[in-house]
Formats: sequence, structure tokens, C-alpha cells
Amino acid sequence: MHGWLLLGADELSHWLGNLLTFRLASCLALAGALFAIGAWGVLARRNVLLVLISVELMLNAVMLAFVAFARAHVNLAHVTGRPYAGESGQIFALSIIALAAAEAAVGLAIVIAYFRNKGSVDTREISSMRG
Amino acid sequence: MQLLDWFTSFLPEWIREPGRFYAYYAETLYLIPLFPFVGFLINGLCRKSISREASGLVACLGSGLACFWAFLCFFAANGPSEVAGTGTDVEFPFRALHAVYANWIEVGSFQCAFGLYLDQLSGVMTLVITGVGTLIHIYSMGYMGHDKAYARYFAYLNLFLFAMLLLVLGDNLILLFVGWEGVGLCSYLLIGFWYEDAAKAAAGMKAFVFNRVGDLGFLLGIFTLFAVFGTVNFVSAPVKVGTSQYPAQANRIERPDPEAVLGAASESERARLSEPKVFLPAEPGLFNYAEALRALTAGKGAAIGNIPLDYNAAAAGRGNLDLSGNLARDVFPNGTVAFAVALACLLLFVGATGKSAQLPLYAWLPDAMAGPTPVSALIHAATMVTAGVYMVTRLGAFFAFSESVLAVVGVVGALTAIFAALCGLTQTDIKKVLAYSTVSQLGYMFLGAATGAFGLAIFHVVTHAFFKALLFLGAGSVIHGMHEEQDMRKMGGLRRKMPITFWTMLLGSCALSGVPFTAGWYSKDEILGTVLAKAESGYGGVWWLLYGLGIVAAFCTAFYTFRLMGLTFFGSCRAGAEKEGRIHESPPVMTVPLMILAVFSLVGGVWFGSGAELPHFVSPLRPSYDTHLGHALNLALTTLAALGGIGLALLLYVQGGKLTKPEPEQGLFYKLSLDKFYVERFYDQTVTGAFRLGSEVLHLLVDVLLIDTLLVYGLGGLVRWIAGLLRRVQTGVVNVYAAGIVCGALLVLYKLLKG
Amino acid sequence: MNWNELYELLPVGVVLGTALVVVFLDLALPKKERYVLSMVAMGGCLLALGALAETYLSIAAYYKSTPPWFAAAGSAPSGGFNPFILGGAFVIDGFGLAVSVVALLAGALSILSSAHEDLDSNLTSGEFYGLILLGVSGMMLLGLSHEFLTLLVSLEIMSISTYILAGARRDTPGAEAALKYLVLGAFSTAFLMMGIAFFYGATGGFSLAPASLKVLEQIPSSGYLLRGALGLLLVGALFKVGAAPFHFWIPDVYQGAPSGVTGLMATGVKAAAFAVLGRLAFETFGLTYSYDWCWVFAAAAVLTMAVGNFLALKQDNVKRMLAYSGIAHTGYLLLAFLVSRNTTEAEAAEQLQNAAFYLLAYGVITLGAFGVVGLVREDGRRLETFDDFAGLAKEHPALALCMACFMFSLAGLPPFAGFFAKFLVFRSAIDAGYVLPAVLGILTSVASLYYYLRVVRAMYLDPVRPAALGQEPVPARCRYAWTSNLVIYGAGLVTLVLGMLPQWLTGLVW
Amino acid sequence: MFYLIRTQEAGTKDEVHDNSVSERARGVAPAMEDFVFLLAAGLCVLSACAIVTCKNPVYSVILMLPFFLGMATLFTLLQASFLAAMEIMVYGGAILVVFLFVIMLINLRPEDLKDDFNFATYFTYVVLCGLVGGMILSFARAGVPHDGPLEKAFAQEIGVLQPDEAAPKEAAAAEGEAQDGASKPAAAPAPAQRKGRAAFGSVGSLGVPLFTQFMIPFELIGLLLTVAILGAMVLSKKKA
Repeated sequence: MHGWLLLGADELSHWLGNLLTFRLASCLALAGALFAIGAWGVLARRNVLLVLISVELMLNAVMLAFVAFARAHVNLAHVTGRPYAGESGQIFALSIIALAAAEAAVGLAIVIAYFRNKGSVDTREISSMRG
Repeated sequence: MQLLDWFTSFLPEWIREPGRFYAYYAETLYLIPLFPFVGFLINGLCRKSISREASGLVACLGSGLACFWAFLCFFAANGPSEVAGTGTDVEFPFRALHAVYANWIEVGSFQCAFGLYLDQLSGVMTLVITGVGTLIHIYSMGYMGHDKAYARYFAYLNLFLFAMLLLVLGDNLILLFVGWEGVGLCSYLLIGFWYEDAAKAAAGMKAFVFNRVGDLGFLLGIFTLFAVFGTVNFVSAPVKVGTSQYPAQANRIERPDPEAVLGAASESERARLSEPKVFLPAEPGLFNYAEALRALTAGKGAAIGNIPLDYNAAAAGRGNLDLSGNLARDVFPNGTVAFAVALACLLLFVGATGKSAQLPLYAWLPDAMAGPTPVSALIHAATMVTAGVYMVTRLGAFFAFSESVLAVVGVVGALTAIFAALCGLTQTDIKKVLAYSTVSQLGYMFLGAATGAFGLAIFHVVTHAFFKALLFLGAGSVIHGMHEEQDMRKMGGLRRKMPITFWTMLLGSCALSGVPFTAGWYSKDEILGTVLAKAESGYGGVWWLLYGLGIVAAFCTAFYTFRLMGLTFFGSCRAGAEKEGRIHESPPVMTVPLMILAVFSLVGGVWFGSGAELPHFVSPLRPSYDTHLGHALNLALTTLAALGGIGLALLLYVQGGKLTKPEPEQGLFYKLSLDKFYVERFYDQTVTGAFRLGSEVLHLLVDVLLIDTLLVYGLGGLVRWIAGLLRRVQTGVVNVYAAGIVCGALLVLYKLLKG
Repeated sequence: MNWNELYELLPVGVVLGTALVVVFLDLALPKKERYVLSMVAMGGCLLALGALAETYLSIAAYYKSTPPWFAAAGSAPSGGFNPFILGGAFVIDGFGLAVSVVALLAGALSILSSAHEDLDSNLTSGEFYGLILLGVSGMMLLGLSHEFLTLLVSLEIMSISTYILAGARRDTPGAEAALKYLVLGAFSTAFLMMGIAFFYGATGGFSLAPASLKVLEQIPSSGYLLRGALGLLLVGALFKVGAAPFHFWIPDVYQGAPSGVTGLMATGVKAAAFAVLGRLAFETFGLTYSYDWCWVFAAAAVLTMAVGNFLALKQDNVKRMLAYSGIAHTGYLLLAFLVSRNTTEAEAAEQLQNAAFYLLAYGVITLGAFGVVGLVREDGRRLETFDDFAGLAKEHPALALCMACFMFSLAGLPPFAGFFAKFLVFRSAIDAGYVLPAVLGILTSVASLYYYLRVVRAMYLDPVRPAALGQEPVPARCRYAWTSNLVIYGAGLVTLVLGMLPQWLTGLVW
Repeated sequence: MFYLIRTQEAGTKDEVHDNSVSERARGVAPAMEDFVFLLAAGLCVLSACAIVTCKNPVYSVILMLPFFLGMATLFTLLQASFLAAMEIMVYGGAILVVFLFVIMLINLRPEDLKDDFNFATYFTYVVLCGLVGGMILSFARAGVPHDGPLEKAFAQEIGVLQPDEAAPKEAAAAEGEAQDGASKPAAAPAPAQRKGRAAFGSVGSLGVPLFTQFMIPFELIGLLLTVAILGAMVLSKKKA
């Protein structure tokens, strides 16, 4: 098992060196980082619109992971024995775009509906139900 | 006779010749308990709306129809058996009715069906219960006429009949136990019928508690029997559920062929050949096992000896006796059948002492007189309290295996008989006298059962039911006439005002005292005679002692009975002039049952043959010694005791009938007797006191400390505290919720990453 | 791909068609005739139920001895029938069909119990019924999905419909509920999608069939990817079923949404989400997966039962209490999904049957309970606290009796359906070797009696609630509507019948 | 180990060919690839951080544009050119605009935009999310080792930047095989696969599976969009 967070100095440079080249692992690392940044936004922002935008960031991170894996799997089709092993990842990413669009549309509609009632988009104020 | 034929020819055939409708009656056995149950339902559900007349009529119909059907079933069964070797006696042919209506409990190897079984024993008991019960129902219509909870009373009474019939007719121990608890419940309800009176409610509670102690033993006894034999059924099931195509299947016993035995080569070979072979039916019941054990041990002397529990293998060569109770090997790994059976019987007898008010659990019965007098007559004299005797007789085949168990039963019975008789000598409450008398007579019944002649006990149950019910109902009539006065010191001279009550009660008293040729004389004389015969046959000196106690108790019985008569009916009235004028004879609805019961008390013994037939009819078991009935010495002693007691009482209470203070003697014995030998006070001091202390300690430890402090306040408080914390997390803010999701995800992922 | 296999999805097609019909019918109908819409929608649901029965019977014919409860690899049916239709996108098996039945019932009953709302409100419009039907179709597809792409899209169809339905009344609590539901749902779906990405990286495909994992023999290192996938997928699925610590949204959303929609969410959505969980637990990462991960379920179950029951104790709002009780029931249901490595396929099928019975029983009870809560109102104002239920039994004895039935059943008292359902679930947990969670479940379910009985006590023992200002007792406060009453009485009857004769259902289906 | 299998399989045709492709891939444009990747990744991370931390939501929405551009660049690098186009068109063209529109519609006043900065809470959130990212990273690093098959498979296609360049070669080889007869049928890649490899990431390569194998989910996405449209209608209707 590769360690995480606990990396020696030598390993760190090696690891960073690997990450800074265009590789599958570095793409996944980027995806993980973007995912984390998106999650950070969801956790930290009080503006609901920004929370929704942060969710979009997370979805983009997922898409990145999908496409990176797709590129690897297009060459592994004879191992996994799947038709369209690579294309299916890209199609999934494409579907995610559609889902994100639908979610954003509905989300914004709900935000507007709430804003019409209460005139606020602050999550601290959208908390009449609790306990 | 031809006239009788002409009359009966109008009756339908199934009444005229019930024997021809044997199968029909077997399948409709359930009607006997059903009638009173329906009465209970009607009276119980409509107790608010039903009128008094209708309520009494429904109850009496429920009881009367049950009696009618019981007679029909009994006569249907009374005939030569079609199946050979059903365990019935050739002298008294009887085809037991048996019907299984439904599979009731099936848990693992434990199987118990809902079936009813009417053989000689349960048949006689059913007739007594329904017959006496009906008379008491009728009587109650008069006695309870002014009570406001009329329908409730009759509902309880019918429910009692239902439970008692279930107890008697059930074909397995579990059903018997259900009935046993049912009658206990009804007894509790009826003792505390006037529950507004705290003392009466307490008496009900007392009866309940004493019975629970006994029930524990009873249950343990049932478990033990199940552990040994793997069944709780009395008899093997009929071939098909829901029908009674065949009566209970019996063992097939192959007696040894004498010629083969004689022709055997060696001594061991001869011993092997001379033993009988027993073949059990497919689903053997307890009776089958008992019979098989008897047959297998018949040649080995009186006691059954030590049969090892792994008898299976040994029995395989000689028959297919199967003692494969699942628990047998676990519970009695090194024991013997004899030991296990003896243990079970002792435990069962503990239950019997509770229900039948024997020493040391007798104390509830005198207090039970708090209930209405007809209830005392029915439940606490004629039927329920004899359930213990019935149960001992039902399982008599097991009790008979151990002379030690029988001796225990006998000692307890005789001690109870003499103790209660002594207590009864000085009681002033008319019902209390009769209550102690009942306890005493129950002691006689157990003494009779202890001789091994179980039918004798039932014979006494039957005759006792007649005369004790009569006496109680008579006492009730007196109380009714005296307007709820129970103290005999305030009575006197009633024989002119209540002649019917006086004459019927006189007959009942004669029967109770054992005046020759009355019903009580037959049964009591036979019990004592059998004890004497047993003593003579060398079963140990204790039997001589028991016989002596029995004779003394008989003397006391005669004395207190006629003391009661003297104080109540002779001399001058001590009720006071104002009250004296209102004394009246009871209405016919009450006196007619009295007269019927009086007839039975007088001729009941004779009617059942010379007093010898009923016991043998009820129980095919015979003592293994020569009973030598009609023993001259016994005859002389019992007659002497009875007449002596009567004479002394007459001398003291009828001659001195003018005395205003009827009890001049205040000696030591008198005080002892009046205070019931301080037994109850002893109970209060020791048992109850210890219980109070223990419960106080437990209350502090368990209730206050464990439950209240730790569980309710401690655990509950902890839960509330945690819930409060969780509620604070539930802030209603989306970001916090998302943080919760992230934390959960972290936990899951971390654990998965670590392996 | 054999397009004839689309016939197996006929029930879903019926629901979708009804949805379109309802939406367009709304344009043609005058407002007064709107009740027709609910009848049409109901009719569509019934038709779809019939089609489901037809599908079940047609596939049951292929399984002579064992019903097609669990079409995992290795237990494929004989007789030439392939349960994996449309190139493995969907699977037609008993579990999926049972979940579809629950979803359809939930949809039908929530349509019925919304049918009496104001004609002006959104809750009687064609779009509303259409969205319910579309959501139901999403639930059905989710129950039958056997591939991650269809699973995700079905999940989104279901989720987005319910986000909208939760806010359909367009009042503040509704919009708040919808907003919270949407934000958290999208957030958790991101985790789910990341999990699917990892799964794809590990296996190169989306199939839920355990055969996917055979790739591990050739690419051993991707086992770690698969573990990550498992963890992220579980996060997403546990969020949807509302297991702790992913349960936070449930009380707020259930409280804010209209009662009929809450019933739909508590039953249909939950059943569909449990279908995902069941497929993951018993098929993909189930019997053939070498890594023993079931402690996640065990831990989540224990935590969920504790949180749900503890927090339900402190509620004053009946609807919110029911939401927390729903969380607790999620915990009990998770017990049915505990697979051990020794679990055989037959045992797994039995566990899924137990779970299906629980879902159905719980669904019926919950719909009835939310139906009652939805009826109690005054001057258009919703009354939801325990005090508002005080003395209800005197005013509406039949409704109160039904509510008491539901409460006893939720508490798991015999002879109601809840008892048998709980019994089955606890037994399957004990059979799988998880005794401690089962014992804790029994203990917490005893504790739950406290708050369920509060409702009964309020209805039967408390005096009639005094009016806010005066001393006069408040007169009738239930809006009577025969459609809602039909749902409630029917649910009460089913609760009782299923409790007394559970074999009526078990014998019918398995 | 997988790599060996792969080369052996390839070697049956031409042992040097595969290596040469790989070598060429490393040799021809390694620095360029890495440079572009680093640039795009940096752009994404920085703009994402800015989106998340920016006080004014309008800035956040505007900053989404460089983020999407960076993502599109990454997709192009990963040979998903069609997806890159979609990213720009749908995200940049539609979603971003809708967000912007809604923000304008809401028209928040400056006092509504106050985010009270609580260091402890903020720090906790950063740590939590960092841990999530670290977890994902750890799984990825453990599952995709440096010389593992996935990484190798990823690297092998690096050189095929111009699909047109490789396609005629393989097509010619296939034609040659066809002329040879069935001498080495096992070694020849299936025509569909070959075609797919040739146009990987293009519209053509995605279109065929999208309308064959993934027809059902594709249609379901249509259903999803119907739901969204219906929902927007329900939610945005004026109150009666």
C-alpha cells in the first residue's frame, strides 16, 4: 500500500516529479484535487448559488477521471474484453454534462422559488427546519 | 316397565340408545364444555343489557345442557369395548370417548393437540360437576336474587364450569393445566366477587398466591414427566385428527407362554422367556408408558425397581418400549425411571396440595368463604378443590410406582384431615366450620388415594360433593333466612322456622359424620378400611398411625357437624327479637336443590352399588394387597367414632340448648383450635415476614437503584443527552449537512483504504 | 441488442405514457375537472401494476422450482430466458419487480392522497402528477438497472423529480426542503459518480454483474481502485437511503415537503435506493468479492438505528418524528443487507425477500401515516405537532384507529405487519452472524415504542386540544377527502392483514 | 507483466513497431505534452480555488470560464476532442450563462454577500476536503502504479496525436493481411476496434456506441431533460 500524506523527502520529489508529467495518475490527482476544491466550496460557501457552482466543479472532476480512464481503457479492451471500453467512459462523461445541466436548471429554478418567498439565498437563513 | 318403554319410545333414538351413536358422541364431546362457555359469553358480553331472569335462565341452560350431554356421552360410552385390551376392566366395560379436534402446540419435539377424553374417571367427574353444578346454578337464582351484579356472577359461574370441564376432559397435561389455571382464576374472581370489601378482595388474593405456589410444583412435575417420556398426552391419539374412529389405542401385551417357559433350557433362558412383551402404539401416551412399565415390572415384586433410563436397548429384544423422551438423558443422566417418576409425582402432588388445600398450603380455603355461599358450595367444596384428587387419580399409575410417594401422600392427607377437623371444632362462623370440614375431607380423599386404591378417593369425592354441597347450600339458606348472619352464636332454634333446611341439612350432617348407610359412611368407611388393610399387609407402621388419625378425625368430624346442627337449629333463638321475626324459610328455587342433594346424600352410596363398584369402575388400578373390605374392626371403630361424636355433640349443644353462652370452656386446647393452632400466624411471622424483608431489599436494590436510578434516569438521561447533542448537529444549514456527508465518506474510505 | 426485450419494460412504458397523457390532458381540461387527472394517473398506475404482474408471470414460467428472486451470476434461469435484457442494461428479476411494485404503489397512493388538495395549488396539476409518474418510472428503472450508466440516469430521473415535487407547493418550507434536498443530493451524487469512475477505471465497464470483477485477475493493482469505488458508491447509496451519518437531509426534507410527496419519498425513493444497495451488496460486491466490507453496513445500521430513534424521542412535530422513525427503519432494513462471506445464493435470495417484504410493509404503513398527517389541518394551516393530535380519537375515531394501527406497526408490535417485517430482518441478520446489531436493533425498537405511543396517547388520552386563544375546544380539524381516506383505510387494512397473514404475501410471491 | 503480453502480441506482427511508437511518443513531444498539461491543470486548480473563495458571485461565475477552458484543454490532451467541444458549448455556453443570469436576476446587495469568516470552521472544512482529496489520490496511486498496466496503456497512445497519421498505416496493414489470406487472422485486430482506435475521441467513435450499446441511457437522458423542463414549469409558475 502506498502511503498517503506521510511521504519522505526523497519520495516527495519523486512523487511530485511523477505528478507533474502527463500521466494517468497525475490526471487522477488533478481530478481528486478539483473534487476536493469543489467539496470545499460546498462546505464553506453560504451562498446557495456558489454551492451549486461548487457541485459543478466536482462533476467536472469526475468527468476528468472518466476521460483519463477512458484513454487507458481504450488500449485495454482486449484485456477487459469489453466492446467500446474506451468510448463508454467518454459517453459517461457526456451523460454527466447532461445530468449537470438538468440539475443546474432545476436547482436554479428552486433557488428562484425560494428567493421569491424569502428574499435570501444564504444557507444560514435557509434553515427554518432544524433539530 | 312396558310403560317406561312406551314413554321412551317417543324420544329420539340418539337419546334412547346412545350406545349406538358412539362415534357421534365421541366427536361431539366438545359440546359439554361449550354449553357453559356460550352461557359465559352471553352473560359476559351482555351483562349490562340482559335481564335478571334471562341471565339466570341462560346460565342454568348452559349448565343443564352440559349435564344432559354429559349423561348422553357417558351412557354412549358405557358398554363393552370393541377393541381388545384397551386397559378397561372386564367387570365394568366402558369404551372411552376420545376426540382430537386440532393440533394445538407444536414446538420441536413437543406436540400437544386439543383433544378431549372421556373415560370412567373423567366421565364420573363430569357427571358430578355438571349435575351438582346445575343444582347450584338453580339455587343461585334464588340466593343471588338481590345482588346487583347478577349477570356477572352467572358469567363467572359458567366460566368456572367451562374451565373445570376442560380440566377434567382434557386429554393431555397441558389442557389439564389450562383448566387448572382457569378454575383458579374463576375462584379468585368469585371469592373477591364483592370486591368493594377489602377483606374479601384480600381473601381472593390469598387464594391466588397460595395456588401459585402449588402451580409451580405442578408445572415442574409436568416438565419432569415430559422430560422422561417425551409426551404430555394421556393416551395415544386416535388414528385420524378430528375423528374418534378408534378409542385410545392400548398397548398390546403378550403374556409368556407357560409351556415355553417350562420347556426352557436354562434358568436365564427361563427368566427371559417369562417376561411379558409390551408393544406400544404409534404415538404412546403417558398411560401407555405406565401400563408398559407395570407389565414389565409385574413379575419383579411389588415395587417397580430400578429400571435404567437407557431401557430402550434392553427393551428392544422384548418389546418396543421406547422411553426416548428427548430430555431424558440430559436431565436424568444417571437416574432411573423410578426415581424420575417419583420426583415428578412429588412435584405434581405439591400442585395438588395447593389446589386441594392440603397442609401446608391449606390456609386459603377457609378464607375463600368470603365469596357467595353457592360459590363455596360449588367451587370450594364440591368441584374445584377436588381437582388435586382428580389429578392424582388421573396419574395414579405413576403414583402407584413408589410406595414412598404414596406414603407421603397418605401422611399429608391424614395430617390434614385431623388438623382441619380439630380446627373445625371451635369455629363460630357456620361457613368456616364447613370450610375446615372440607379441608379435612379432602385429607381423607388423599389418604384414600395413598392406599393405592385411587377409585376410593374419587368415590369420596362424589359422595362428598353431594353432602358438602348440601351442607353449604343449607348454610346458605340459613344465612339467607337470617339476613346475612353467619355467626352461629347468634342463631339457634331455627328448626321450626326453616324445617326443610333443617331436615335436609340433618341428612347431610349424618352423611358427613358417617352415620351407617349414608353416602359418607360408605366412602369414608372404605377409605379407613383400606388403610387398615394396608397396615395389616405390612407396609410399615406408619399406616397404623394414619389409621388411628383417621378414626380420631372421624370422631371430630361427627362432633363438629352436630355442634353446628345444635347451635344452629336447636335451643332458643339468640338473634334478638327484632331479627327473629324476619327469619323465614327459603323459596322453593333454593329448597328443591337441597332436597335433591339430600336424597343423593342419603342413598348415594347405595345407589352406586354396595359402595364397592364405583371405585373399581373409576380406576382399574387395584392395590397389590388384599383390601379385605368390610373389615369388622374397622366397621366397629368407624361407627363408634361417628356415633360417639354425634352423641357428645348432642349432649353438649342440644341438651344444653337453653344456654346463651354456648362456649363455656376456655381451655388451652379450645384456644389452640380456635386460633387454628397458630399456623397462619406462624406463616405471617416467618414466610410472609421473610418475603416482606426480601422484597424490601429487592425493591431498594433492583427498583430504586438499578431500574430507577441506573436505567431510567441513567440510561434514559444518557439517551436524552446524546439526542440533545445530535440535535445540535442538526442545525438546518446545508453546509453542515454536507460536512456530515464528508465525514461519513472519510470514515468509510479510510477504513477501506486501511484494509 | 435485441429490441424485442423492450417488451419486458412495458410497465415502465405504461407509466411514462400515462405521465405524458396526464401532462397534456391538463392543458385540455378546465380547472374544475382536474380530479380526472388524478383518476387517469391512478389508472395508469393500476395498468402498470397489471403489466408488472404479467411480466412476473411470464418470467416465473421460466423458473420452475425457484422463483427468480435473485438473478446473480450463477443462478441464471434455465429455459433459454435471459434476465439481463437490452445488452445487460436492465435485469428482470423478482427483487427488481418487487421494488417496482413498491414504487408503483407509493406513486398511486401519493397521487390519491394529493387529489383532494386545492384546485389552485400545484398539487392537483397535471405537471405534478406527471412528475410523480416520471419519478415512479425512475424508481422502477433504478430497481431494474444492471449497469451504472442506466443506474445513474434512472437515479437522476427519480431524484430530480422528487426535488421538484418537494418544492411543488412553492411555499417557504417546501422550497427550503427542495433546496436542501437538491444541494445535498447533487453533492452525494458527485461521490457516487466518482465511485463509478473508479469502478470504470478498475474494470473498464459499467456492468453490475460480478463477472466485471474478473478483470482483477489480469490487472491486480486495480483492486485498490475497486475498493475506492466501493467506498464512494456506498456513500452515494447510503445517502439516498438515509443512513447515518448521511441522514441529515431526511427530517428537514420530509417535514417541508407536502405529505403525499413525503410518503412517496419515504417509500418509493427509499425502496429504489435500497434496490441499488441490494444490487451492490449482493451482486457486484457480494458473494464472489473477496474483500469483506459488510462492516460498513453493520456500523451504518447500528449508527442509523441509534440516531433515528434517539432523535425521534425529542421531536414535537409528528411529521418530523416520522422522518426520524424512517431513518431508524433504514437502520433495521440495512440489517437485511448484511452478507457474510459464507452466504449462499439461496440465503442471499431469502435476505432480499425479507428486505422486499419489509419495504412493502413499511411502505404501506408509512404512506398511511403520512396520509393521516396530511389530513390534519385547520384553515389551510397544517397542524403537525403532537398537541395538534390531542383528542383526535373523539372527533375522527376511524382515522385515529388507523393511525394507532400504523404506530403500533411501526413500533413492531404483533399482530401488525411491522412485527413480522422486523422479525424477518432481525432473523436474517442473526443468520448472517451479526448478532450484536440485531440485538441493538431489538433494543432500540423497544425504545421506539415510547415516541410511537406518544401519538396514540395524544389521540386517545389527551383532552381535546383547546383553541389557541379561547377555551372552546376546536371542532373538526381533518379535511375530509374520500381519496385520502381510501388510502388510509386501505393501508390500515393491509397492515393488519399482512401482520396476521404474512403468508398471504409471502405465499403469493415466493 | 501485462506490458510483456502486450508487446508479444504486437510483436507477432512487428516487434519493433510498438516500441518505436512508444519511443516516438516519448521522444517527439514529451515536453510539450507535460507543459500543456501543467498549464491546463494549473489554470483549473487556480480558477477553481478562485471560484470557491471569491466574495462576489459574479466574479465566481465569470471565473468558471477559464476553468472550463482548462478542462477542455485537458480533454483535448486526453484525446476527447468531442467532449472538449461539449464542455465549452454546454458548460461555457449554457450553464455558465444561466448561472450568471440567475445571479443578475437575484441582484444581491453587497450586505447580502457577507461571508462571516470563522477561521476554525474554515480550517476544518479545508482539512476535511483535503482529506477527501487525499483519499481519492491514495486510491488512485495505489490502483494505478507507476509501471502498472493502466499507466502503460495510458502512455501507449501518447504518440497518436494525429489519428489520421496512424489510421492509413493500420488500414494498409489490414488490407495487406486481407490479401495474404487467412494466414494470421488471430493477430489482426477486429475491424470495428481498429476503426474505433483510429478515431478515438472523435464524434464518429462516440456516435456508434452512443446509438447502439448506449441507446437506452441516451434515451433516458432525454427523459431526464423532460423532467427538468416540467420541473422548471412547475417551480417557476406564478403563485395563484
